[in-house]
Amino acid sequence: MEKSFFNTIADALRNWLMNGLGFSDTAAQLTATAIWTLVVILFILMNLIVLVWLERKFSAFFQQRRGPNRLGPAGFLQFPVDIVKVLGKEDIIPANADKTVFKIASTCLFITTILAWAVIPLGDGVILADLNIGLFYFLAIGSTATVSLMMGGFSSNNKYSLIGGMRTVAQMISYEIPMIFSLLGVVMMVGSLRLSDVVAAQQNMWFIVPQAIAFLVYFVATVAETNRGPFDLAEGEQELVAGYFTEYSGIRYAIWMIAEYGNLVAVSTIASIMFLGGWNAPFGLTFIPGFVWLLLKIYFMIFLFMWVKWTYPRIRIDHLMHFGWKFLIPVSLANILVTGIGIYVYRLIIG
Amino acid sequence: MDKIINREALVGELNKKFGQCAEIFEDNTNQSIKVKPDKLVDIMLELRDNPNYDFKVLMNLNSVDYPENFTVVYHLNSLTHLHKLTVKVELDKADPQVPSITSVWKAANVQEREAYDLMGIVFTGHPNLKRILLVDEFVGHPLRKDFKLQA
Amino acid sequence: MLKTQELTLNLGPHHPSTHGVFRCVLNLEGEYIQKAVNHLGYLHRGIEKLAESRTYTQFIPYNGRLDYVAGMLNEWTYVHAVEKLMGITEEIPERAQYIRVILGELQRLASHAIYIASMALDVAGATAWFYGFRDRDEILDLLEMVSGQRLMPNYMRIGGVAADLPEGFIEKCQALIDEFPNRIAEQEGILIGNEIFQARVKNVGPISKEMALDYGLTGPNLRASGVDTDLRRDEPYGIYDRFDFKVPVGEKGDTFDRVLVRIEEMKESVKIVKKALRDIPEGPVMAKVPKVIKPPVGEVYSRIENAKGHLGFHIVSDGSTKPYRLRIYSPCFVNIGIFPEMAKGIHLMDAVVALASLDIVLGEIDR
Amino acid sequence: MYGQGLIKGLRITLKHFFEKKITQQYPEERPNLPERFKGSLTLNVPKCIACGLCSNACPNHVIKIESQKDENNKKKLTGYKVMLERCLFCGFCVEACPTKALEWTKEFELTKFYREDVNLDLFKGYVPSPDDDKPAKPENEDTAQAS
Repeated sequence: MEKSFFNTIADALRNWLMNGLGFSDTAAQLTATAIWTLVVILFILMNLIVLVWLERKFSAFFQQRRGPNRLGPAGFLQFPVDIVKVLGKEDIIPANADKTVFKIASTCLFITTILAWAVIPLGDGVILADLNIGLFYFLAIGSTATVSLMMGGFSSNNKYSLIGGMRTVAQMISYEIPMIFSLLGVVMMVGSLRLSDVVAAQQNMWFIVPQAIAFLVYFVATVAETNRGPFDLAEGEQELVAGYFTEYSGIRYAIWMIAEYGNLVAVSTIASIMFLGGWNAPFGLTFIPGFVWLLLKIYFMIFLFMWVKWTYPRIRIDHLMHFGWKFLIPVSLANILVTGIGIYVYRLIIG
Repeated sequence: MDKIINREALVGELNKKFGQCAEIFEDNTNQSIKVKPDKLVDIMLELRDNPNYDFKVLMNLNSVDYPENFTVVYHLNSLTHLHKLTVKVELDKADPQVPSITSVWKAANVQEREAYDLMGIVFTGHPNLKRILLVDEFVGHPLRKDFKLQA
Repeated sequence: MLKTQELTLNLGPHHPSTHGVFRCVLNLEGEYIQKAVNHLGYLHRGIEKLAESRTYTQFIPYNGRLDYVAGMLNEWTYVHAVEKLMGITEEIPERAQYIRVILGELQRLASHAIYIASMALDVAGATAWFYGFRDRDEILDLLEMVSGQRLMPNYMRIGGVAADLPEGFIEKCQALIDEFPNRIAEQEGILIGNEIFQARVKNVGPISKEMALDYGLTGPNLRASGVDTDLRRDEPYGIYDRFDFKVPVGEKGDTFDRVLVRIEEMKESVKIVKKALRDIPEGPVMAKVPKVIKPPVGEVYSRIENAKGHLGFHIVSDGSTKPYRLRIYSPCFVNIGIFPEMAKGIHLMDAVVALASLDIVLGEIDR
Repeated sequence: MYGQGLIKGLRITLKHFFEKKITQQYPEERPNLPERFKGSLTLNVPKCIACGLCSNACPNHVIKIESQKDENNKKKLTGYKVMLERCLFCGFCVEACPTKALEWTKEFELTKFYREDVNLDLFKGYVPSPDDDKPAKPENEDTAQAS
């Protein structure tokens, strides 16, 4: 039903481009893709507005405060106004900084975020490119984010930024591995890397039930991947002021934030798709469209992220490394082993 | 109230050990002795390590600009006997020099630097005798009475 | 040719976790500190010199500017020193003594609440920070009710206190004190019991007993290193001999012990305030002291157990209305002297925690 | 068990998440200030006998009093300035006042755009002439109002 709805729009668009405007087949495809990309960027930006507001509101609520409440209903318009403020700020580039790298670093991170969004479905068939290696693509693109953070840290000509950048690299490379391993269990059960297949396989049971440990490992690893508390060592404001983006100001700083929140939404979406049943409605509540269910699940994940961030103190870098390499990776490997045995036994019984 | 240490006995023993270096200093607190600067470190070590005195804590290190001399005042405290002692060293107005007691108590390190900074007393043998509160280029020592205050 | 070199990092004076304008130059090998050098004095106001041109009474408000999170205790220290110099410690009215104990212990609670809160913030636990400041703010409301100011109360006077407790104070204070154990329990739940926090603070910056005495640490920092000393018990000033309280002592002297000692001390303070509120008598709050304070010629060194350690005043009087020399022995100033020793060889993240655990207040360090 | 503390922390924050919030909505909701609050200063001019005790009590000498002798050889106030920018808000002046003419107000929003505006001119400009036997009247009604 929904698939047809979105597909109808896409088909109508393509038809209109080809027949109405006389585009060739390739041109029409390209234009439709471009429009989709814009929609994705718009989606990220819309999410960002909600997320920044939510982050501030939630942190305030956890701390018995009220949070922003001046502009718009419950302070909802605070962030758009802040964006306008940020646009008006001076773009400061430190002396002796590596200017080119400094300038493009934040944009690079933003690009990787958008690229990762290409394979993330937002509903049945609501996807830019339903690749058969969708998950693989997402993880591969996600790991390149490290480079842009390093670029920001190195080019700023600031010792705090440098240490922050180094920490990021160490942390993100370490936590990439348990994150991938935790997703492998699901992939093994489904037998496909295509995200729509994963969702389809969860019609009857969400994978959080058989893969609860994998979900926990994934959750912890993504907290580290997105540089959020208690693993926000890269920013480490208590000792590193702001880590790799200490020297950024104005719109470049805003782009860092946009990309970070875009990443947060992306990993939450992946979590919802891989473990929480994607757009499948629970308890047979199918009258609510799948798109809404997915959004609810994403925001549930985001609430979890924020809840954890605003409760725990920051972990120390060596503990972080020990935790990643000595605990999360063995656990996720064991999970893969158990899953494999489980699948083997299941097949043996079913025949 | 503070426990008062038997100063006569203390001074007698110090004098016996280090040769005429300490005397009772009469003031309203009844717990002060006056020592000669050149034997200061030895006396402090004795006061710290002799179990009869056991002054493990340097409570305070002060310097006072009296009209006739500079006086460095050491307030000592014993955690076991709970008695106190004030050791005073009187220094020459023109050239205030006193041996540093950082080797006895490390707590004296910052306090001696402060006394040097604000009162201009030179602690010989101090490992790092630099200004601590004021800027290095500051001229004069503000806590001296001849320091001119500017509004 | 590849080579490595030490990284010199300027921590401060404008840095989020130096608790003010404290500057520390760190030599880093990777992220491990090889050498730390303290630089103080960014907040130096010359309060000791100012005292020489103020009368004994006029100097009272400046005490709040020393340790600005424990103003009431600072004022108490000063007026106690002057009273000792004048020999009128026995003449302070009962009610004033009780008021001093109540407000002093409330201020200690507020100061320790800030300690726990800023400790939380230095390990990035922003929520526990807010809870700590919320608790502290409620205490400050009480102090404001009594003295009219939150931080610089100027309430203690030589010979008593400025005014009697306002109407309704006892009830409000009672309500807060009854509630306070829950607040401490909340901090214990969100911060102290948290495994991440424990991993952050355990075995960080340990100070042995000998080292603590050598470096002249005082107060909770010294007790955390295992030295059983508390001026309130050992040399009771005011009416502390009437109160029965435990003195918490740590074992290892690491950062976790320093936090725990303060948490336990808060619990004891709550007990003391409770008893004081029960026993407080009616009566005058000011002894009969001359309008112009003229202590006899002489000197006094008096110290009391401040929230940060032993705050001492060495006052030299020449018989005039103004002190001849007034020396403030500031616990923070001496405690910070141990930081370079603590920081040697530890991680940058730990150094921040170790610094926070010393409970420094720059207003008192730089005076 | 390892992890208990983590769960307890989550429980505490979640409890506060749904609790009533305690922030004061400042500009709309005025703080409930106690009686003894030390805000700005106010001078009840008719009560003031220009004795100068407040000026003497001040540690920072922020109070400047000008007075003239009238025909009965009594001091009369002709000017009262408080350099609030140097004020410690200690309250010794209010305590020293023998006639309770000087008092605290609960006004605490003392920030001004220009530095000079911070200082208070509690009484100025009224120079009594010899044939003027009426009691001194405040010229600046709003700042010198008796509370």
